[in-house]
Amino acid sequence: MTAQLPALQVAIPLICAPLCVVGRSRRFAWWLFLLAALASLAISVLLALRVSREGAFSYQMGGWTAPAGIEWVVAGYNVPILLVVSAIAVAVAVYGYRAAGLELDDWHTTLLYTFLCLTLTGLLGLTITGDIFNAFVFLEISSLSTYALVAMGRRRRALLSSFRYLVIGTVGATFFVIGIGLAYAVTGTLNMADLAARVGAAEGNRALYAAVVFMVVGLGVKVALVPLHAWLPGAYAEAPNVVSMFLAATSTKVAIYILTRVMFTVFGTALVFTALPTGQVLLVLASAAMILGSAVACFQGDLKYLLAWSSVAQIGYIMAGISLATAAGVSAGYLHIINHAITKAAMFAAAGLLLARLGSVQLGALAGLGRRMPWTFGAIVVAGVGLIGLPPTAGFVSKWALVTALVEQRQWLVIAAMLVSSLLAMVYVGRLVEVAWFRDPAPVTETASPPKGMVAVTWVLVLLTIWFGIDASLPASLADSAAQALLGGGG
Amino acid sequence: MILAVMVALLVAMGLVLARVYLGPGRYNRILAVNLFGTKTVLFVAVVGYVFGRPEFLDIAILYALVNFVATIAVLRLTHYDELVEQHHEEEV
Amino acid sequence: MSTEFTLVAIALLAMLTLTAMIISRLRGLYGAAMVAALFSLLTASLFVLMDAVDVAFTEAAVGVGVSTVLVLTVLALTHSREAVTPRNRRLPAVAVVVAAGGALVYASQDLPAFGSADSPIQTHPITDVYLVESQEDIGIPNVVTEVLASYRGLDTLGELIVVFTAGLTVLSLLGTLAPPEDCKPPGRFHLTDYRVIRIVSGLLMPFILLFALYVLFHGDYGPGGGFQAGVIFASGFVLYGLVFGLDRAQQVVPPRVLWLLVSLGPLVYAGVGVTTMLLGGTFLDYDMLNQGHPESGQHLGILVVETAIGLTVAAVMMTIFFGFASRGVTRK
Amino acid sequence: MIATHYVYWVLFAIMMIGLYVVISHGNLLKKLIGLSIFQVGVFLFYISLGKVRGGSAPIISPTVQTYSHPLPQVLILTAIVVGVATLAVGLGLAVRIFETYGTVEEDEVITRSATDPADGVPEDSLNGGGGDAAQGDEA
Amino acid sequence: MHTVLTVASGVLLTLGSIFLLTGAVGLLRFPDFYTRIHAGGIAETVGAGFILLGLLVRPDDWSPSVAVRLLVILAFLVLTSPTATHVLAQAARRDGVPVWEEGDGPQ
Repeated sequence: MTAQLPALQVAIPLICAPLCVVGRSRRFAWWLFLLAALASLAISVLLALRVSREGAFSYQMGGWTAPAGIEWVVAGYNVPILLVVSAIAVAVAVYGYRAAGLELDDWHTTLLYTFLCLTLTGLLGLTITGDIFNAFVFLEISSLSTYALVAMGRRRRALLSSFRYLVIGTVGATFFVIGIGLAYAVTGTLNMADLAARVGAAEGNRALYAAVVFMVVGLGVKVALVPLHAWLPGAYAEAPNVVSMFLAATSTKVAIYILTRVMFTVFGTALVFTALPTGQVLLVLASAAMILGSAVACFQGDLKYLLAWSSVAQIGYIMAGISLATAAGVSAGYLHIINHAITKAAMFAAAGLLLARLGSVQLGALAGLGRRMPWTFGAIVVAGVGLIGLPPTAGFVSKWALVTALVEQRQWLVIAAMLVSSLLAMVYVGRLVEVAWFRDPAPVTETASPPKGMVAVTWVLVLLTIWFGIDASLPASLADSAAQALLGGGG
Repeated sequence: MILAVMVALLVAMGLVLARVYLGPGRYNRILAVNLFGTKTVLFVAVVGYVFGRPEFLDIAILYALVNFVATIAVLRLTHYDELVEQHHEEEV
Repeated sequence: MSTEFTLVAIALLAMLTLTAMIISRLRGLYGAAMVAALFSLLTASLFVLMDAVDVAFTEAAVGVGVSTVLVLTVLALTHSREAVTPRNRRLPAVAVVVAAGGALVYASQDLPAFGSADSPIQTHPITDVYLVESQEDIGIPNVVTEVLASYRGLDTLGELIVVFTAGLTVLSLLGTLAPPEDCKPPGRFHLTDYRVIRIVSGLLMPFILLFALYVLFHGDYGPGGGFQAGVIFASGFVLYGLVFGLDRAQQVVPPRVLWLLVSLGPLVYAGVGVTTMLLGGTFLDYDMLNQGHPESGQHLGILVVETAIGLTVAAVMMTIFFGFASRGVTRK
Repeated sequence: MIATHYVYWVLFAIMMIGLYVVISHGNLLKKLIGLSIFQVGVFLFYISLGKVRGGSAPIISPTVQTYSHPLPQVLILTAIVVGVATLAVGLGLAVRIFETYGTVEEDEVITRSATDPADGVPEDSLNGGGGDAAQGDEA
Repeated sequence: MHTVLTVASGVLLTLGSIFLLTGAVGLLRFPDFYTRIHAGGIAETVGAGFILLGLLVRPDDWSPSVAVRLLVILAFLVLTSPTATHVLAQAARRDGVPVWEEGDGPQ
């Protein structure tokens, strides 16, 4: 039965989605989403164990051998992503049990879980597939369900955010398709491994160069790399909080993964980083993202917008590591993917607690509440320390790895940008502290204390960031094997 | 011979295209698009003959069908307001 | 033969470019939408010319049948007239277009010549797998159906999920299933003065539904398949709803049933995959459905899968249409 | 070069016209129309990659020797369906935006969003109760 | 027999093409909606009928399945095309689309 695990990884959430609709009950849909998330987590753990035991393996869909049929590949480079996505899904499921109902009516809550199942399907499929067009299909499943989720936000601005995301996202996806088409025209195949083998034979082909550019730009939109980040703040901040938590932790991370997969294992470092100046360009953009994201975050009056902009900066860190194209750099990037996913999920979870109690996360509404809600604000501060990258949090570990990798390559300017960004992060986290503890309490009609499940999930995530800050052996070993699998050559 | 028909169809398509561009108003455009649809039906049928696979006439059938439904839909949906009013008048 | 092709292709491409430019220049959205319908018809003709009959079939159903009708419906709902585009938007647009277009033209220098038989695509070993070996492994003349439903059956499952998601999203946004209490559809709007339409539509209805079934089951031998059949089936009901009133169409297919049908397709499709897994194959390995006769297993699998697609597509298209159309009624 | 690549260039031009419409126009519906032109250009590009001169549709028949490649056609079938699904979602959003803001011009939506103090307040009804807000704006 | 059919097919196809072209020219040149729908609608249906019949009697490539399909298309066009133009004209009249009279400029 273990041979079937890769298919089940995606098939279970996929089947749960229509079942949610058939059930037509909020409670039933929640159970299905929880089931899908738990099953995905269990399967991804089993897959991770198998990969660490036997190395990479593939699964032939429909029984057709690879280039003719679609192939799924499980290897060191996608195991960490599968684990992160399904673990966050479990956290979101538990957290959402009470949180979703706070913002949505019964009918939309049912749909919310259906769309979450679909997003999970899309993200997991995107991560596990070894066929580039299949990746596009899963990308669209996750994007389309994400547009629906964002549009469910309580404020009417959510509709505009969703629409902008739809237009920008579709243009990005179409760029990706153009890239696939150009690569297909030159190689005649869509299978990633087969493509990698044939790309070498077509050296110096200009269509292939353009294919790389179109794919990087198209996926750059999904990654929200500056200057293609315009959709991100609105989408994260206006979505219902459960959705923000899930998306901020997973969707851009999966996009970064597929970008690295395309760059390293499909086209190869020789083409992407030696023949083309991709590395330098991405490093410049990553540095710009770090500074811009953190700087704009400092001026936000709404906690969720602040967190969304900080995501833009954190994506810059991850991309900086990956665009070094060295083992240390890619490993640091992966480490930061894992750590930032947990930290951001914790942050949005804490914001959700505030939303549950106050109905708003405008900074003005939070004034002086630090003493009245020590646990909630404690979580925010600890996670915030993680965003700045100070010990003893996980953020420190991955930033340290990143700095080491950058020093190795003598990228002093990027290090300077990182430093500036971290200082700015200190400013926006400091501003939260200042608002919460050093201002006069605003007259707030506080509702009952937030549901226990939500608090528990928040603190589990917060403690996880601390644990990974003290003992980083698990994420570090995952990240190292990912870097090894990516740079070891061959899809 | 069939090629000549094809050329005639293409020329006619071009003329209809000009009418769609010029309008004026929605009715001229609906009419022109409807007629363009008929020409596409014929074009698809004729292409089948020219390229030696006339069995693909199914496509032409579908075009004819869609063309009709779309015309009705456009007329119906863009005139909801009037239809509503008219209906009320009849009831009174 | 070859020169004929070139001439016709050039004529069609010229008209296509012209229509695209007209669309971008037309201020009035109504006119733009109508020209877009024309654009889609021209595209479909080009698909036929380039031997993509199945794609032309879909484009006919989707481009004219679905897209245009939806866009025009929304135009009617939003009473939209385009404002003048501010100049500050033009410069970035031109920059992006020049950069992307330049990259494409640069790339085209190393693209294989159009129509060449020795391009990497044509010489790749999978070409033989699809065009020759498939006839022994599966034995269905329409290779596009084989590749779609079997070799790349997973993509098609994904496509079905996308359709499912779109249907749900429209429901979530426009909420036909739970319409707000205060604006019930007033009902009884018929095209009463158009007796001709009622008679002709009545005559056509059975034919349309029959044609949908034909397209579904004939997809193995000619252009067509589940998706196209679903759209045709839906268009039959849409016609019924247009002519005899939305409420009566909704009586024939109540929302609750529609709802079930929407989810049934993905369940059946994924169910086939799970079944083949239980029978010992991989996901969607139809060989397993008939042990000993992989070929008939493939036939069965493809048939079931195509039917599942047809069901869900028809249901989703109807959902979307009713969603938009009843919006028009409830807004009053 | 011209004789062998003209099809690609025309299709690139069509893609770029679509892309230009998406970026330069502020009307949400026009953006969606532009998006579909952009996508159709890409679809045609794929199909043109699979075409073989003198070939025929890939439906096996004893009278035909050369066939165009079926794979691009399969991919584009999928992509067309994805495209129309996206269009439907986009149109649904546009209708809701019109009902809550009273316009489908992006710039106007943004101005109303920025100037309206009520914008920070959650919408009461999720099921289209926002139609009233639109009238409020215009009054 | 073969020659007779070929000639007949040629004549029908030529007639059909002429009708289509005149219809299209009329659609473009006539001054108002009603005259245009007259030119387009009628010439179109007749032209399409002739072309389909011309294809039908063509002796090369003849096969029953193709003939049946051609007849279905023909029946379909004859049924739907006049219906659509009829409804269109009626809707236009009710909507108050102006009628061109002698002396008016082109619309």
